[in-house]
Amino acid sequence: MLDLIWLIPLIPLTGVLINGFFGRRMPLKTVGVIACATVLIAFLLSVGAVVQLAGSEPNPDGLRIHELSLGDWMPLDAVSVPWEFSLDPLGSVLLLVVTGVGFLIHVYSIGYMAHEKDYARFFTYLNLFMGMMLTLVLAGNMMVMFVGWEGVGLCSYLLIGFYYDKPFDLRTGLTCADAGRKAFITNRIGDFAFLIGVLYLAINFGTLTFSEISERVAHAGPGAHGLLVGVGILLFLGACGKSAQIPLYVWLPDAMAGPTPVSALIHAATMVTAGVYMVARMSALYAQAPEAMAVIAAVGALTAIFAAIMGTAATDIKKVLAYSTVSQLGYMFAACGVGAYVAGIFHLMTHAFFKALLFLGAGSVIHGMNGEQDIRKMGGLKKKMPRTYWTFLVATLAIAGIPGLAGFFSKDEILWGAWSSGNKIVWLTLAAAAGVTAFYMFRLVYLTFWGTFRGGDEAESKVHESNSLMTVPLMVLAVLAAVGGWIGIPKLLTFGKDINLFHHWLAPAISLPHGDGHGVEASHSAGLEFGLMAVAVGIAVFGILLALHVYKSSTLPQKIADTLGPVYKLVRNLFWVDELYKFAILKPFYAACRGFRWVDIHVVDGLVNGTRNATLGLSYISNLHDRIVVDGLVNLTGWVTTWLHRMLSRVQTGMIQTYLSVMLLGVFILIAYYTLAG
Amino acid sequence: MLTPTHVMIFSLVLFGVGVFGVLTRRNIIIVLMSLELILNAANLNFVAFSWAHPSIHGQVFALFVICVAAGEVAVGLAILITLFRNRNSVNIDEFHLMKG
Amino acid sequence: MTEVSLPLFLVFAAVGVFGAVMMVTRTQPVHSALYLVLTLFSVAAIYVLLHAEFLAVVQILVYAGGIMVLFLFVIFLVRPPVPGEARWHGGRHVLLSAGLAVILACALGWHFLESAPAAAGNPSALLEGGNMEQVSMTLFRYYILPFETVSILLLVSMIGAIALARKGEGV
Amino acid sequence: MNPFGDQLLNVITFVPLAGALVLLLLPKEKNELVARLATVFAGLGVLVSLPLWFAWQSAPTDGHGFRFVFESNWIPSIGAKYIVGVDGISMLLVLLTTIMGLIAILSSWTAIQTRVKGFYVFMLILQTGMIGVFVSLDMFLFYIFWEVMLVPMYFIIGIWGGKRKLYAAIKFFLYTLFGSVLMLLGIIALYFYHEKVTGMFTFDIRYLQAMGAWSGWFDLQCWIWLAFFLGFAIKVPMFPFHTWLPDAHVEAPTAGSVILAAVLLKMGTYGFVRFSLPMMPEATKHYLPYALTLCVIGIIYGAMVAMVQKDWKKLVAYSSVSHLGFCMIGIFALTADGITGGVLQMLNHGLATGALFLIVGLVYERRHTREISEYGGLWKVMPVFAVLFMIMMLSSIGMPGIPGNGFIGEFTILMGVFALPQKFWAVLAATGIVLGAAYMLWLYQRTMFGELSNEKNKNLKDLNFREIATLVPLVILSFWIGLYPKPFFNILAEPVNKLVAQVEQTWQYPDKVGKLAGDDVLVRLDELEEAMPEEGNEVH
Repeated sequence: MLDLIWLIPLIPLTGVLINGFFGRRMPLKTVGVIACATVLIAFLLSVGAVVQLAGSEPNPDGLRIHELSLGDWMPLDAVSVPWEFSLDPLGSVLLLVVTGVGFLIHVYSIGYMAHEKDYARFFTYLNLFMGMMLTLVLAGNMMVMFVGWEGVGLCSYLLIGFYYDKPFDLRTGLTCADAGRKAFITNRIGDFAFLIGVLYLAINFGTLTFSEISERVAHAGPGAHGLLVGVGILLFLGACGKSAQIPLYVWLPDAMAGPTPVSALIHAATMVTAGVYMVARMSALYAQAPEAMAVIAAVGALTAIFAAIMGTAATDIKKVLAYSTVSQLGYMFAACGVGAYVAGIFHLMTHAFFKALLFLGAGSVIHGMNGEQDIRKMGGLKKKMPRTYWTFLVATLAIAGIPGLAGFFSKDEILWGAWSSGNKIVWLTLAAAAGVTAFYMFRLVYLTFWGTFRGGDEAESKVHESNSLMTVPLMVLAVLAAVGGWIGIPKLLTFGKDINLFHHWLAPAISLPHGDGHGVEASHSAGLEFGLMAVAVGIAVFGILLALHVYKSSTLPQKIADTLGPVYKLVRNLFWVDELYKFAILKPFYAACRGFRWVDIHVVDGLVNGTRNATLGLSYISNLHDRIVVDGLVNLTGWVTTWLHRMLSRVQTGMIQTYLSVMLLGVFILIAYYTLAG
Repeated sequence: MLTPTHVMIFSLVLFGVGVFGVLTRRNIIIVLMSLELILNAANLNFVAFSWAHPSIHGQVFALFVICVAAGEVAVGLAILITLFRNRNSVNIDEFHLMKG
Repeated sequence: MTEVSLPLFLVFAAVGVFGAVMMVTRTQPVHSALYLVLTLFSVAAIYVLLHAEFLAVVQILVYAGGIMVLFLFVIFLVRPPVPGEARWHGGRHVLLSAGLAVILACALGWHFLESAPAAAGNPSALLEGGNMEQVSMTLFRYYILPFETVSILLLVSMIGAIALARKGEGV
Repeated sequence: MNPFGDQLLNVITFVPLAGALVLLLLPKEKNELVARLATVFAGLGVLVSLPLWFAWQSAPTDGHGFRFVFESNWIPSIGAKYIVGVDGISMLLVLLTTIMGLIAILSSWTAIQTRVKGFYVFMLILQTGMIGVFVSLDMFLFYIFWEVMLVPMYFIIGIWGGKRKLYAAIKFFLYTLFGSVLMLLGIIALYFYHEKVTGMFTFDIRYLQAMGAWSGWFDLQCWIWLAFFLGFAIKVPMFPFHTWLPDAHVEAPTAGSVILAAVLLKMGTYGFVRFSLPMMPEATKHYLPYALTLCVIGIIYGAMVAMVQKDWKKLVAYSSVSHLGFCMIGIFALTADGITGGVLQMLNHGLATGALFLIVGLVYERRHTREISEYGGLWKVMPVFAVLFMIMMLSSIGMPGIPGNGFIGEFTILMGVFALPQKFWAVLAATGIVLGAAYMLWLYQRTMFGELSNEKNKNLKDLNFREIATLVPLVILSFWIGLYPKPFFNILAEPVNKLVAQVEQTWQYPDKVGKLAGDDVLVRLDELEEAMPEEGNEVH
């Protein structure tokens, strides 16, 4: 089955073909079933492949990896790029998450999209996304990964713009199509850097296959250090685009323009984590470039706190979750940056569970509210939508880091990793972000499910719980969000027994900086670790209590907002980053474009037309010259000739003998001349 | 003693008379005859030099001249007959269509 | 022979000049033609003196016998001149023409007489094997192409003459 | 495999011309028959060109890498011969030409309603001219085909064009003629210099390419290179010689635009590959920084100007400027990857931009306007059209995998350019990828997305079978090149490696060149003799 891993991406793509060609003529149910079935098959294949991988013999480095080449794709001179797929522990985690969560979301979508006209189009895109995401995960080299990388970007673009004729954000005037384009272009900017990094790698190491890169980078020697740092940062910039990190995070909040299952699948669970996955994949490279890792840690931590703060003021249920996603992605990057890759990937997995659940829950709320997304118009939905509420609450507790739930284990591992790597500032930032996260998540829960309904009676009467096609996936995900963390339980909590399956499974796929003893494994003292864990939980609980306290009162939030004044305004307007980009980059860019167009018409083409006009002018002058000077000369010749003719025609008597006389006279003159001349 | 100079002088006289006739007579027939005179003058010179050098080539040339003269006379006279038929005259000054 | 020839030459020359002058000055073309024949005969005689016997014979046969007969035919074909009709162009023209003829002849004489060979060479070269044979050998050895050309020329003039003189349309 | 033997290229070249002659015999008013018959002949052209691909591996080469060579005396007094032959580069371009020619003719069935017969006759003559340019191995013959091509295109724009057709046609004609006259000067200079050194008057490209190995004619080489450069750069078109292109594209009928974009623009790039680089490598290297600068400016500038166009066709035209800048920068990288990528990108651009012009043509036929603001929300009424447009747009912006051909070209080019010691060329060129996505998506959004607000668009018909049939081959080819480009790489490897070797022959001796400059006589006689083919080509 391991040799069939290339089939895993292809199966959803067959779904694309079937639904793409015939979807409009098929019954809705068939479309949905085909779409889900392909993903399910992919999931089963994945499980089989992972099981087989687990049972295979590890290579001398202790790594279980299966590589597969389907033949040449781009046999270039500098580097030959085959169609390569590979499966290793790192990929297997993603593989299972993507297919598993993906399948649940597909099922959910059947219910969620039931009323949509473009049902087939939606599932076509969704299947295409699955195919591309699985290509990305299973890629054996950077270019195959890039196919998936760009492909998921494309699907993201298409799905964000799914309601291509609808407006999205009235404040900024953005339409759904605009949001999709924004996502794509922002991603492209990241990809630009990514591609440059790939070029550097290819030129300097002559390969793009992950395993070979790891090997050659490890033996690159100190001369390549600067290069590796540069490449590391360039690749990370690509990851920034895909995973919505500062400075390229701006597209993700707007990506909420897409249907909610899309937000859950693409913009929470899978695609946005591709950047983290890529960084983890390149861990061998980053091991040689600690400076690049420092950059990653810094950016990740900064994004985590920054996005979390923005999440506190958002009023759109999905946007809150979007900022939360950005923030959590920051966590993962920070983990990678401090060398706690396993923790990062662990968090990636748990985050996929609880964030998908949150989004799907939000989708259920929106569905039940008949499209309303503003949390200020919700409240008290606990009773109306109990299943949604309870699952949502589990996810909220998980993301807040309440012990026992999935998010707790992963978040704690990251924090411990940050502390033990010596990056105390990173730890502090992440811990603060955890508190803010707890605050805005409970703010969300409070405003949505607790308290009283604020949307008016008429709207209230229409609120309804979603059908089981939607709630069953919620429940499955809730279970995962609750217990999914236990496979990565730290040694500390198992009384010294090392049953951290996740860590054992993943660690061989990761390379850490040499002589760097501060990986997650190196625990200085159990007491310190336990203390830090307690601090983190304490911060989270403080955030929760603060939120409960603030939003219990109906006036306090407004009062706080007034007190904070400009600060609140700043947060409310998302630090004016979009506006900054608009005025600092987009406006000048468009102005330059228009300037170039002006130059093109008036200068470049102007020169051409100027040449034409000059030629025409010269022609006019030359025409005048012709008529006056040249024609004048011709006419003058004519006049002279006429005059001469008049003079000379008198000589022509018509008498042959006269002519003869003259001729003979000429003969005489000639003879005389020759005689005299000698 | 007969020298080429004598012959040349004689031919010059014939030439001069011929030229005079060509230039002055109105009757085309006589003009043509004067032309023959000029040609004979030329032939005399050929023969004289042929005799003086001595070389037979001069005589051959004279022969050619006689042939050309015969052709010329034939055509000239044919033209003359045509002219006469049209104009009923052989006076050269009645044919001045080339007057400018 | 050379001793004898000078007086003979002078006699023939005198006859020739006389005939030429008479030819030019006669009113009636018939008379002119007869005087021309006289001149041609004297020229033929001079040819004989100059060892050009063949040419002399041709002169008589072609000129006196052929060309002159042609002239006479034409003279009889066309209207004879009305008596009293002007023989010449205007008097001034005659004078000018006479002057021109004289100075032209003088110029030619002046130019060429100087360079004329002082005396004849040995004429035996012309006579070896007979003059006629000499002429024909030269003609057919060196001048065969001009010879043929001239025959074409004669043919052409003959056809031309017939075409021109023929009565009828298209002339 | 190849039923025509060594006549194959003659058949390929002159089948369209024969078709034109047959069309001339038809009565004027039978428009439908004319269109169908023209399509049949164009299809026949594709069929006879297929042996190029299928018999490629088995065909023998002539020792210079050319296959299917046919040689015959033509004008012996000046040494001009009728020689045709193809290497991997020109073979692919010939196939592109025949296929795009068929598609262009197929797309004109309903678009052309006036003077139908003349149109198809011109299209077929144009086809012969274009194929002739690619297969000529004699510069004299090449020049003749080069000019032959110009005339039908002039008429196609000038007769069946839009509102400002005369302006555009004359601009096109004069501009390119100006370039080709300079090129002619270059050809003549090469011809005489070759004679001066070897004593042999010849226009045979294979002989003239040996000149690249000579040293000691650097100064002359530079002048000739500049003459060629202007000729080809105008054709490509490279910044700043591009302004004829938007006008010509906008005014030309759809089929004209398709041919113009897909094939005619390739003439310039092909010229660089076939002449400038192998014959004048030293001059190429001398002017390299300037040429690369123009390429980069073209990429960025073309994209930025495209960004703010209001006219659909003009936007695509400017995108051509940008994409051709990409092709050229790859070629001027002078590395194997760069040149391979440049040639591949020529094909990709032909497919993608050809398809984009077809797409504009399809809506233009329905609405008779090219103003982007007139459209919007077309996805609702024309979903099939929208999907095909999407795929070709993705091809144009270099999306890997879907369909991926543009990406293959761009990546290969970037890889080639990146091998240069100065990395900034590649970095600057790569910005084109971002900008390309920006203007193309913006175009797509404005036309396909949004509300279907314009009343006139509400009843637009989706594509019919014939229209789909014009686009689908391009989509399939795009996917093929995008997912399995190996055959193309294999075909290109041989000519490209030969070209790189030719260019690098004197690469090592730049200062030696300087010292020998001005020395007119042959310096490296031994190398010259090796480079010369066995049989002489003396003029009698």
